[in-house]
Amino acid sequence: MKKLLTIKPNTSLKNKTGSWRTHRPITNQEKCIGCSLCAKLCPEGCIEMININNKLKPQTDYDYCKGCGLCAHECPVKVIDMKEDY
Amino acid sequence: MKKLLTIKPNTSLKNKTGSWRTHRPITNQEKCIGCSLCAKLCPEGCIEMININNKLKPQTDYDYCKGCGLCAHECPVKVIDMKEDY
Amino acid sequence: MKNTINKFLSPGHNACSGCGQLSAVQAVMRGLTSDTIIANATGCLEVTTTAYPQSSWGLPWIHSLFENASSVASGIKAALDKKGNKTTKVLVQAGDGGTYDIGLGLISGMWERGENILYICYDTESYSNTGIQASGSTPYGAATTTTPNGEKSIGSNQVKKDMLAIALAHGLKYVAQTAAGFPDDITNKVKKALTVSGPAYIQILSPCIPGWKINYNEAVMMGKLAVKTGLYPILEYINGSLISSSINNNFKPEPVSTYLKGQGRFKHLKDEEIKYIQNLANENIKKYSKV
Amino acid sequence: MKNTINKFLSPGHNACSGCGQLSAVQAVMRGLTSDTIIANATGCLEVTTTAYPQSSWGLPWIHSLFENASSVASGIKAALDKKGNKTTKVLVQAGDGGTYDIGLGLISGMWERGENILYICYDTESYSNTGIQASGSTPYGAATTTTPNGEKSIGSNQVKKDMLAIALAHGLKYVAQTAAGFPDDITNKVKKALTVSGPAYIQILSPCIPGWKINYNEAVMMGKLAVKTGLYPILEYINGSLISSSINNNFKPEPVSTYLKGQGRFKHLKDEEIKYIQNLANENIKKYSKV
Amino acid sequence: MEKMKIKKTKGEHILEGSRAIALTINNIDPDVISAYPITPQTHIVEDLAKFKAEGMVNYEYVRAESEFAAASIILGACATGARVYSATSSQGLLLMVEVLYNISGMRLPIVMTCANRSVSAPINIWNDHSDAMAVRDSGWLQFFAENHQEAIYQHLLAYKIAEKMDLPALVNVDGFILTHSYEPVSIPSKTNIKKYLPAYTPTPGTYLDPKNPVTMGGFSSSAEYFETRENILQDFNLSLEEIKKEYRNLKKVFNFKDNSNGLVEYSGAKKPKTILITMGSLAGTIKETMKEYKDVGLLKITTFRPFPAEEINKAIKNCSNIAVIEKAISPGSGGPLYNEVKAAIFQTGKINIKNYIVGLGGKDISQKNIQKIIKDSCNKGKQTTFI
Amino acid sequence: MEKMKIKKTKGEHILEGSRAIALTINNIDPDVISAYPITPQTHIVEDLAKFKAEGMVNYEYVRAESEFAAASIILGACATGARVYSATSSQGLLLMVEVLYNISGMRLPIVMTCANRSVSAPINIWNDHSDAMAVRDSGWLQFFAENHQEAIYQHLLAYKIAEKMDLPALVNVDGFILTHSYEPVSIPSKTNIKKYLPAYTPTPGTYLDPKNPVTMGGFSSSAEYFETRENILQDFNLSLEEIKKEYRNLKKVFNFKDNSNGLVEYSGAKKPKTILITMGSLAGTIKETMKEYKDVGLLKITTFRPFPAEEINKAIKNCSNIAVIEKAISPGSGGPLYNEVKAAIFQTGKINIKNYIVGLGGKDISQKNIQKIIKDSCNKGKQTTFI
Amino acid sequence: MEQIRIHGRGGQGVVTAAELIAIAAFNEGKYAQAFPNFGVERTGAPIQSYARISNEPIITREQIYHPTVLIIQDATLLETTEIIKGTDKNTIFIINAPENYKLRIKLPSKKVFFCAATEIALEIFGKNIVNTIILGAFAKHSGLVNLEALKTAIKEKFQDKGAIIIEKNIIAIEKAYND
Amino acid sequence: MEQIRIHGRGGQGVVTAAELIAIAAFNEGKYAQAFPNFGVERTGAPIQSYARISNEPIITREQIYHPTVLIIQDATLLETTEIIKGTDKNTIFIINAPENYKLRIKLPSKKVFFCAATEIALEIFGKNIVNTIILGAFAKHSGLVNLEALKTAIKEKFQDKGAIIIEKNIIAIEKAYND
Ligand SMILES: Cc1ncc(C[n+]2csc(CCOP(=O)(O)OP(=O)(O)O)c2C)c(N)n1
Ligand SMILES: Cc1ncc(C[n+]2csc(CCOP(=O)(O)OP(=O)(O)O)c2C)c(N)n1
Ligand code: SF4
Ligand code: SF4
Ligand code: SF4
Ligand code: SF4
Ligand code: SF4
Ligand code: SF4
Ligand SMILES: [Mg+2]
Ligand SMILES: [Mg+2]
Repeated sequence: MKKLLTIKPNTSLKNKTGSWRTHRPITNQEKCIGCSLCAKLCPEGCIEMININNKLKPQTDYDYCKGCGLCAHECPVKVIDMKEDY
Repeated sequence: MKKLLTIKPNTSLKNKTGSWRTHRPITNQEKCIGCSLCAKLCPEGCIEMININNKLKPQTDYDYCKGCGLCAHECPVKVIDMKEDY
Repeated sequence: MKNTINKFLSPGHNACSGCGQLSAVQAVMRGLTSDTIIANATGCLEVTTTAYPQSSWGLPWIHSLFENASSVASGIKAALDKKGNKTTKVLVQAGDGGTYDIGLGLISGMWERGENILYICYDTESYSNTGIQASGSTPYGAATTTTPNGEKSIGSNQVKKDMLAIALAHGLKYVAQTAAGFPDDITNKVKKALTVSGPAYIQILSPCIPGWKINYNEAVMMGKLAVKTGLYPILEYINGSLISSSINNNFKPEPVSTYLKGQGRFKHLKDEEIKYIQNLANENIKKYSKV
Repeated sequence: MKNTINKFLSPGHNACSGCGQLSAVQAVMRGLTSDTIIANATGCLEVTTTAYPQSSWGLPWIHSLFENASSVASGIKAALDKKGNKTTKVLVQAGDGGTYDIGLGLISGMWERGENILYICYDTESYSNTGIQASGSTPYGAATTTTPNGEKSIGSNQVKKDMLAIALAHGLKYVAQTAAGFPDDITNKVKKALTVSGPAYIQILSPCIPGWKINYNEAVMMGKLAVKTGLYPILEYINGSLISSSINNNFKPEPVSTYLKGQGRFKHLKDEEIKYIQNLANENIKKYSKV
Repeated sequence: MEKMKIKKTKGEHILEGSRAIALTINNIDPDVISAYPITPQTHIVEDLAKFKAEGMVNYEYVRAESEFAAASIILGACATGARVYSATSSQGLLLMVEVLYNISGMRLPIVMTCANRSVSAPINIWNDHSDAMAVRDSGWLQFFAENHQEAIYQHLLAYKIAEKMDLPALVNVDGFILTHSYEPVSIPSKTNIKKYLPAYTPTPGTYLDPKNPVTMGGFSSSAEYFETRENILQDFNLSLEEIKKEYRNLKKVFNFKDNSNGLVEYSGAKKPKTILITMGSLAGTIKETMKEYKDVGLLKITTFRPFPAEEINKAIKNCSNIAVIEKAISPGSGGPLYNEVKAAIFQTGKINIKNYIVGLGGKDISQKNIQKIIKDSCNKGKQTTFI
Repeated sequence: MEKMKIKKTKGEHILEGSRAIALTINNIDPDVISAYPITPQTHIVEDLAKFKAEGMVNYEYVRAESEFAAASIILGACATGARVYSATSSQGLLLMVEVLYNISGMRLPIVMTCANRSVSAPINIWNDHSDAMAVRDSGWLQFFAENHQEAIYQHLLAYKIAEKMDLPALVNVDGFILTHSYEPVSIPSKTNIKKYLPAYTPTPGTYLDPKNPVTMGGFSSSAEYFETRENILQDFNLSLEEIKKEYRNLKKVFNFKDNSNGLVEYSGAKKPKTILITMGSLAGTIKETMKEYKDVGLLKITTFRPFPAEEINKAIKNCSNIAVIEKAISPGSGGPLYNEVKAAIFQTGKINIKNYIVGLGGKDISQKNIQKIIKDSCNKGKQTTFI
Repeated sequence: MEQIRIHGRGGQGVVTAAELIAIAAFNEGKYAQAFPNFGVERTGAPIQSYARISNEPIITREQIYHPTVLIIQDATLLETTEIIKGTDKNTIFIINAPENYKLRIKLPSKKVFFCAATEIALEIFGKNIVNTIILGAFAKHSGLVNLEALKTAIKEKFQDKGAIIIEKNIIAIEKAYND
Repeated sequence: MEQIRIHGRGGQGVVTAAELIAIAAFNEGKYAQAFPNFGVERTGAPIQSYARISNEPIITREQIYHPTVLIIQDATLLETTEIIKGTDKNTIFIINAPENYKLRIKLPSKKVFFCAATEIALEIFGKNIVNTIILGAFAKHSGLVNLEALKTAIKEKFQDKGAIIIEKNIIAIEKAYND
């Protein structure tokens, strides 16, 4: 009988693309103004804005972050640093 | 070896579509003003304007004329008559 | 004019008696020279003119499929280019089905390549060859075999696709619309289009006897009426600008009802729909007036 | 905003690090509700998000072929209609190749049917998935693997096809253009398009790392620059009228050279060609200024 | 009374084949229909459009701008859990090819009618089996009908097997010969059809549904692909038994009898010296011709995919000559049916088996032609003959 | 010196397969090239575009917006008397199907490369022969190459036979395995190719030419159509001899030797107990594996269309087991090559012939797999095995 | 088995005529079959159609090579012997032509019946649509279907065309039958 | 026959590395073969490629299951044993990592060579492009191709990329070879 051909939703979460990374974005939470831009632009969708002390701050999920540096490049206040990571 | 698949030009002249006709256009050459419209419109392209006494007059090739009556309908001076013909 | 019997399209073809399309083709042929190659899509024109082993054509002519005449023409053009042949013209002929619908993607590709090819669409407003099914060109309200009128149907409920606008969107240098019944206009437009360098498009309304449910002698009359009502104005665009239009100073529109009531395909229409169609004509008149 | 990690498109996909297309897709997803079905064409997006048995999608999602996503969407819509389902939205996602080229005929058919389907084209300006060959969207002068620069070639010698004009020629009620790097604009346009009844089209410039030969962190910058030079203005048409444009009162164009010189695909261009491209931008600025 | 009795046995209506099919499709109650016109399929889809215009039916009828679109539309609808239908022919089928392979690979139970016609070039609109043969490797079940009544039952069977096995099915009816002819026929009622073929209810999680958001058509690795293909081949093999079973069931529900088991139908001599093998409407002409022969039998292949190898082996066991009469060729290989039959009965060893290519492009096949074939089939000599 | 000698025998360059093909195509001097990109054909057409961009070649390179268009473009160009070329794969080949049938029916001598790949669904980009098999009835000659060098020679042969017989030809090269691999190869020079394959000069009156205005692709009656099809089948049969002849000729002109006669190539045991039959690059892996076996032979089918039935019969005459190892299936029928071989050797009668389906969707075929097949092929039992 | 072959021109309802015969015969309780032989020609070009009537199921599909009845809807077609191929001394000929029509070719049988269908058609429909009319003559001279069955067939077949058309056709067919 | 398997990530030139080995070997008069094992993954995802070198014609096409040499372009890949499948005590390992790199898995052979290719790459190219560099180490430790042949191969293969790129690569490869 037919092999199941459909794929369950969101199963790519198993694919930890963090291993692709050669550089790691490090966010200076202090200086971050919480604009969310990094979170909105990240191609991986792996930055979540979370509430820290009543302020929205980005939290990067390194399991998936490929280290492209887009967030760092676009951060309006340049508070994300790309560090070598391999 | 390959059978010839191309067709020689203008060979449909063998197909005498005049036999399809149930009505025959009869042109009153006298009253015709030689405007050529009938010749230009005929879907068969079977009306030729020929020189009769230095005037252009339509000549219908009944070998092909299907008797549609378009020429008669469009003649600006209504000098083509459709006669029963079968 | 001695050459009304056109050696580029001989009599003896099998089109319906009184066919508007064939009437238009005759006029197109008068605009060509013998240094022309034609690629023709499947459809009435192809089927009725090439019953093996007889052909009505006096020009080099090829039919491949329903949808690919434009690409075939591109290939012809490339072969001519390779030979260094700069004179031979390449012409595509297709029906509205081959143009608006199944062939559109390939036409867009051809236009994109910018090749010097003249495309002529004989617009019978349906798939005439296969028995009058609706095409993208079928006007609102027309009954066809796939959009029959009935309890729950007024005929086609889609409006006619705007092929001219699509052609213009492709940046074509020459785009024109005309109708069977205007033989000299057709011939002249063909001649003019052939002088343009780059792709050109001419669309010719071609009344179809069984398709429109009209009498054998009415194709030309209907072509003219379509123009006179404003439903199918004669138009000519050069480099994207409308340079001539039948909707000009002297234009006095006939009501669309004259046109609709003369055709079997529209005879089921009620006043409401006729009004809607009159509106379409009115919009055309606004849009295409060239005063 | 808690929901930046979007459950409609999970991480773990295989797109290039820094992919502009995927950045844009994230913004699109934020414009949707869970009551949406997606038909996706073959291309980078499909290939990188659905490596069996893993999928990044959290919405019902189907891929059939490269060219037919629009028709598949029509089928989905028809099935929903039959069920009396009036809420579920249908979305098509395709690349520029699937849109401008191989899929165009089927898109036209979908638009003609007037179905309530939102079509989103992620415009990478080439066939990214197969290794950066030229598409109908590839801009003049861009080097691709099928339009390489060389002794006898400046890269692509065709200008970009005007898909927006083609969409407008089909009478679409909502037509818009935007770019990766404008996430809120993308999200808002998607939301707006979904309120329109009838077909809608949004085209999003999606800088591609290997395609444009840019650094991993430059996709968004390039998207913004494309807008700032006027080469790719942000545009929005409702019922055929341009209702908003990035070329507005405050628009101060950057020279195209800034944009071109930052990309490997343009780096061979000489002043003459850059001038020509500057001209294209200038024409856009004229055409799309909304003051 | 007498009159009514006769009518009963020979069908309740006299209809054009296309109309008979259209009425049956309507009674099968599909959700979505999409098609593109092509001779000789046109009458079927025109009828379906007409029923719709008259407001007496429930299906959505989607106008397509090409066969490629039509096939894709029903693909999308079926993937959304709908029962769907389309019909095509010849060039239309060829244009659909990429979608057809896709549909079978996606295991969508789509049913389509093919009004069989030759394929271009040269262009020709009449009947042969070139179109169906062109998609013999596409992963669609294929049935061939001899007459209107069989065509109707095959459509029911096609839906039944398709939905049971998650495989698409093509019902082949000879263009013009069946689609444009009038003959007596019974149209199964909606109520009876419901008994045989209940509403289509795909398993949740196998179709597009916002409440159960799965991914369909994902990218597959080598290992996955390999498995998927093995799986489809297996399911085709399993469907052989299913077809027989469901054909028996069909006979029960619709209360009819014939010699067919759904896969093949044998008629003629009990101990035939020669067996003719063919598909489709030609079987009728052959049966008429055979009436004059004592030692000739006809094996009509009604299911071409899956290919009923075992049934063929059984049927030909004791005969000395086989004549495969078919309406298609594979240039550079010969008659496709001929080769498939030979492959199927390979283990039988030496038997005199010959191939007759007939009716290409609609060339009429007369009873005289059949007589000639019967006569020739006993001779050795040329393997393939065009008649 | 020593070094140069080795190089000579093993080819003058080490190249990617795609590059080798592209260089050869350029030397064949086509007039018009049109193609649409698809993995794994891309490198071939990218190379051809690159040569063009560098201004060192004479052909017109026409960018197409789909494979349907690409095939139609070369159709139009060929009908205008041009020598043409295209390349495609998988979905691209399927999308072209309607045009492919049209081209062969029009008897246009078009040559195309197919970088063989699986077909969707599910989508998968790697090698198998599903695409080529999908067009086995389309009226195209089909060659299958084992390695770069053979691919190159087959392209020359393909043009030669195509132009001689007015038939189109598909040269199959395994995607990735050949198209993306590097190995030593000799590229025939333009001058040498001219000797073997002079400029293409179709007969006046058979192509589009304003000086000789013929009609091509006209509508055909049943009788005409029938004749045309018979004619094409005959010409395919005739091309069997032509291929052998022109392959001999090819060896002469390009001064090489191999075991192939253009149709098939036998290698291995003189008196084999078991013969393996396969097509394409897999032959290499089999040959390597076979080195350890004394009683096994390999029959490599290099020409699949026309199908070399006679050659196969000759080759298998005295063996007891045959294993057909192939990279495609026809759902509901089995391995297409398997069935065609069985049909071809039907008269041989009982022989143990088994079918091994391998490598679908690019699944690697290891020498271990081949050993397993060799071992299994002597056993009775399951006819078809997926490995 | 009775075999009827009809010759006429595209647009004259040649195919419909065969279908009407089959429907009528079926309505009388017989087995029947009708099928066309289309060309690609349009309105006006010669075409033919076939009908069979039998008390046994009809299974053959071959074209009709030896017609019991040959119907000629358009006498201008009777110019070559091609058209009467397969006829013999028993064949019934029904020809649309006035009684005094001069045949240009020799027919093999004596059973030749003329019906001035065009005249009737022009009178009743104002158009040269002769297919139903000539069936009146067919019913009368062949006896293969009766007039009532034909009329029912017309009602069935022309249902969509409306009452007026049906009525006119019935008047016409009766006229031909009673002529 | 020598069999080389290369592991790395998309964008690191894994395929090119195998090709360069084959070209170099060929230029030394040997038979050679190279081929990729692509996935659909993009830049960054793990991929592998293969090369074979022999004095006899190479006809097999199977993937490399038992490599003579295993090249690891990215040490982060050395996390699972999947990657060292088929290696044994004779396998030569060439790993891009600094000399003092701590392996997380056990290798079956003693012939393990490290090459700080990333360091060299960042120094010379300013980017982490290690494929050519690590070939220097490959040439040195395996002895399967000589340095000159590799350099010629780079010149051939990178012809289109211009003199500067070629030069940098040659400098880099020499550095790795002489390290
Ligand atoms: C792929 C394909 N689909 C369908 C057909 C059937 N077909 C042939 S011509 C035609 C319609 C032609 O319509 P149009 O292009 O408007 O030309 P017309 O006959 O009206 O002049 C159709 C549907 C075909 N030949 N090929
Ligand atoms: C019929 C067919 N032809 C070619 C291909 C190969 N192919 C797959 S995706 C693609 C290009 C996709 O380009 P685009 O639509 O721009 O999407 P992108 O990958 O750039 O996002 C191509 C050529 C295919 N899958 N099917
Ligand atoms: S580096 Fe790239 S992937 Fe990582 S969080 Fe930033 S944008 Fe996302
Ligand atoms: S873009 Fe910069 S400022 Fe904005 S949220 Fe991210 S880190 Fe903070
Ligand atoms: S009646 Fe028709 S066919 Fe005859 S000449 Fe007049 S227009 Fe032409
Ligand atoms: S249209 Fe009338 S007036 Fe004009 S040429 Fe013809 S017959 Fe004479
Ligand atoms: S059907 Fe219409 S278009 Fe076709 S030949 Fe007849 S009148 Fe002309
Ligand atoms: S190739 Fe381009 S579009 Fe595709 S995943 Fe990479 S960056 Fe994105
Ligand atoms: Mg039309
Ligand atoms: Mg793209």
